[in-house]
Amino acid sequence: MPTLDRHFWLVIVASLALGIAGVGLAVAGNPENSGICISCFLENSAGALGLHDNARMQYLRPEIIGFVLGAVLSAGLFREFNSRGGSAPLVRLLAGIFLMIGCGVFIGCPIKLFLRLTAGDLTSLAGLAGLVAGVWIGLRGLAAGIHFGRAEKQRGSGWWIPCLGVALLLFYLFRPGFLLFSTSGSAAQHAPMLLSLGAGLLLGMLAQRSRFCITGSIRDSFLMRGRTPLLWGLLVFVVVAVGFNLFSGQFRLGMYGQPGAHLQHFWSFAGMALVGWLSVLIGGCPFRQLIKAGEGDADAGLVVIGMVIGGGLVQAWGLTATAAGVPFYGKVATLVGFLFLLTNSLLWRDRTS
Amino acid sequence: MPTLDRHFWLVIVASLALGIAGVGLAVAGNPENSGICISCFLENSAGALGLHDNARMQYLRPEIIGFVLGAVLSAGLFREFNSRGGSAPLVRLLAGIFLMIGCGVFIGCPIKLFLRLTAGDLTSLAGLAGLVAGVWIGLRGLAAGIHFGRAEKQRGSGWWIPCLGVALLLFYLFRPGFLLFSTSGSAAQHAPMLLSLGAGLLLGMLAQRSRFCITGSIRDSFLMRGRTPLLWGLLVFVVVAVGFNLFSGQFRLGMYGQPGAHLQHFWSFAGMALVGWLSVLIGGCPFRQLIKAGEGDADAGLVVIGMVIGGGLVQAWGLTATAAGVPFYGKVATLVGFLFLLTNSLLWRDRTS
Amino acid sequence: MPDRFDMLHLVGLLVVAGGLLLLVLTPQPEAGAMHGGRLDRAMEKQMLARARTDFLKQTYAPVVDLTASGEYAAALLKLKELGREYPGEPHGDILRGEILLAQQAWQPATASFVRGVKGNGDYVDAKSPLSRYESISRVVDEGLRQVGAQVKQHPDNSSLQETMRDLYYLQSRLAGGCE
Amino acid sequence: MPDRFDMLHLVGLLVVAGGLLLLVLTPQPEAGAMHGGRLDRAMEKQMLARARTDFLKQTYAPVVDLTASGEYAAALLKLKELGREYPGEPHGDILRGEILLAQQAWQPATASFVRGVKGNGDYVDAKSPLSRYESISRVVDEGLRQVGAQVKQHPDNSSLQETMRDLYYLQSRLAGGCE
Repeated sequence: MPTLDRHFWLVIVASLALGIAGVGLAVAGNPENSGICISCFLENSAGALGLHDNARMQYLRPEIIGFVLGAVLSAGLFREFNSRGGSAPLVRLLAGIFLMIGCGVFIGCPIKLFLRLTAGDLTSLAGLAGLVAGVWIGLRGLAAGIHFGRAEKQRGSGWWIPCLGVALLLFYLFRPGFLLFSTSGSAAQHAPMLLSLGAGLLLGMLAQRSRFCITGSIRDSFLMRGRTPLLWGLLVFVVVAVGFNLFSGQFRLGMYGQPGAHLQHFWSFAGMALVGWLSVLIGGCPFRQLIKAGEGDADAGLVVIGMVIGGGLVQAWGLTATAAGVPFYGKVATLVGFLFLLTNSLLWRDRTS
Repeated sequence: MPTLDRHFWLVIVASLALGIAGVGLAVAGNPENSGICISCFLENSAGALGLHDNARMQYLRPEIIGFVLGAVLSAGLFREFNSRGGSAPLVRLLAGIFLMIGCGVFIGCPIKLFLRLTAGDLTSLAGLAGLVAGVWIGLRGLAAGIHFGRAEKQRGSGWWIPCLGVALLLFYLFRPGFLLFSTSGSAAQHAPMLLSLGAGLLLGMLAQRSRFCITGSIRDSFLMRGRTPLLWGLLVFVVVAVGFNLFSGQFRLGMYGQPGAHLQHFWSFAGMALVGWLSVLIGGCPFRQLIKAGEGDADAGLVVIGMVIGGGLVQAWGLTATAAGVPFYGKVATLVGFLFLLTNSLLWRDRTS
Repeated sequence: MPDRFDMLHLVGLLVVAGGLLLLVLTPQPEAGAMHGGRLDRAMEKQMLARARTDFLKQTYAPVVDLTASGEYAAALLKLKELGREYPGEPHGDILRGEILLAQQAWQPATASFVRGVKGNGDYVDAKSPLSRYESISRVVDEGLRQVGAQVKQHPDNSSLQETMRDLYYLQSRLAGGCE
Repeated sequence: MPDRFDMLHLVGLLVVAGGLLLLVLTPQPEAGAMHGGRLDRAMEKQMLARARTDFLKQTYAPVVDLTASGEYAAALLKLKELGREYPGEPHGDILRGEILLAQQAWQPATASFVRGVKGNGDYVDAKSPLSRYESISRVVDEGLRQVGAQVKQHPDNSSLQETMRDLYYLQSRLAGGCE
């Protein structure tokens, strides 16, 4: 058992809220099993900004804006905003693109992995195995001395992602003519505006306070066995989500005919392994990167921008898996992602110690 | 007169080549007055990658690939490749986006400004005045202590833009199904493949050796009056381009009915002022940023990625001017660009000295 | 202490912000349909989608008529002809699927629906003007029952297994989720 | 000296690179028109463009026929009717321009061509199937001569000046350059 201090209870509350919102937003109108999914939402948002032209995947998801601005608010209130940057910025940007490729090949970010699992989608088990394996490999790398260099205090860097968040909020509220909104497809499914935005803000604040992170939970479980609050948070999240899915009739156990899933288990494994490995090296899962960017971390901000670009590219290039399976170029991109990781592991290893 | 050393003659040769290629590639098939235009080419390339859906502006311009890879080759041959990064990365990425906005509002990068001017397009004079004014303001800022922080040696950063260049070259040669190529509009106009690629490689190598830079030429002229080789290079470029334009019958003096030009002189001035100011603060015009990225400068690499994103956004959001003038959101974006510059000038000023 | 440089920049910020406000508040002559030459993009997209739907309806009307009057062979022939003119058009696959379904040819019907849905996801949308949600649901429900039973009898039949995969694909698409 | 960690990563690089090579060299069953569910994008775009052109030709055929037989008033009426159904469609503006041109109404013809070209640049393309390069060139040459002379006589006439601006716009577009 971990110590039952303030941080423990913060994690539990954040996980509870995430579980309720993750299922609840889908009940309220978001796509099936996608009440919260960073990668789906970023693909939708990139499409709304015109960065891809899949007319069924264009919607500026207010949850994303809420996550960033919620973290800004919370970090501001509790004096944890810290403008910093300069740690392997270009590599992080590219890592953001590959995060989206890995998520696209699996169909969903690590949060959605658990939402799929708790709705009875057994195909997500391959992804879970991949995620755990990826985190484990990443941890071995960190232990062997891979380090992207220390971030420095940069007074002028950390404010720009919060500014972009405000700009996107203005876009969402005033809807300039160039924004695209799908009228069909999964991007046309969305919970009521204020509910989405409010849930995003609340979760952003809670996640900033509690440092909630899916890959971080798995990493800490490896490092500290059961003594990390994050693992308990993950368990709470799973239990709440299963309960809510059963209650709302969205639970359907099985391997076939699941929404937003495919049967190429090897590639589900590989996609999530890529995400897990990348996340450990850059210090957090896609969701956590949004929160850190809101706290003034310009390096996480570059990951976020990379994820937005990635959201455009995976759709524009057709890299994302569909129910029919993983497309050829999606497989190629996943393998290129592993080459990227292996090369960086060699390049950034500190051999002095 | 500057000293007539080896560097002087390198600059003269590079300028000569740039003048010939700048007019010659338009004669060979590139759009009118756009034999070389970094912003047009990046807008075309962003479109080819699917980052905007203007079906008349999608072509992966091999000149761009040539510039980067030529610089890599030359820097490798002469042992000037130096992997570095970490100087205000996120700000540079955003600066890249605003560079494309300024260029879009004027219609063309600083190189195309001179190509338009040397083809007799008098509307470009407003842009020239803006560019000079922008460089002057930027210089005053540098003198007052604005500094984006020193770049550090980062072994794993500088290789990724060269890798992206190689990837794009493979894309260009093998044309995967997701690449888009316009069949109409200015992106359907292009010089023969190998000519474009060869000219790009050659110019990339010469520009790397000579440090050719449009805004750098103007900056050095302010700083050193006539003693800088870059100013003489710029003059050679102008003389050669005027001569070639006259010779090939492309010279047509006038204010009206010019290709790719508009009559809103205030906004031509403002767009190029934005570009000049930004370029001085980030150390080089859009062309120079491509070359520096090829030399291993990951910070310039982030500017390049910012310019690619910007190339997508200016088209997707309709920010670029057309012959009809500057659209509303283009004006808004230009003013936001000045807000960005003014804020950064205050944030990044070193007040200790 | 802000010096002259800082003051100049603060004044600059105020001036530019004021200009921005002025610009935004001034009514735009070009407002409405046009933004600097390109149509308002949302409207442009709508127009295209609408033109496309109308075009499909016009072009494939003979097929629909022939199918309605039970002349399946003639309808399939007409589809083949249109397929040469518009290769890969998913609407043709969907109509072919409906004809094959009417002829009780489960396996080719399913395959044809799969091609159509892969080409254009609007067919599994409940709300789209192109929607075939109802008929595809029927294919899946009936198909899983019938073909499922056959697969149990002939577990080695690879073409039956492929049809099962197709049916699972359609079931997945009908179930929704992020694509 | 590379240690065990480095060796593992080098082996990993080789294995993944080998896998990539194998993947690229294996013939893809889904190759050709389909890539993972979406049509090959270039083909998809071509299809859409072609469907659009065909649709425009079909839909606006009555207007073209009426214009050809000199029934300009009826043609303009039909255009108005179609404009209600497809608001902002640039093809209508181009056809209206041609009718007005045939009626020697320079100023409204020019304005109509400008709207059409702003909506779709293909009309000033020499090669496009929708090209009106020839007729727009004629408008510009004639217009600059005629309206230019009128402007010299009435330098204060703002509507003439606007037409001059429109003509310069069309001239600029015909001259090409990066858009």
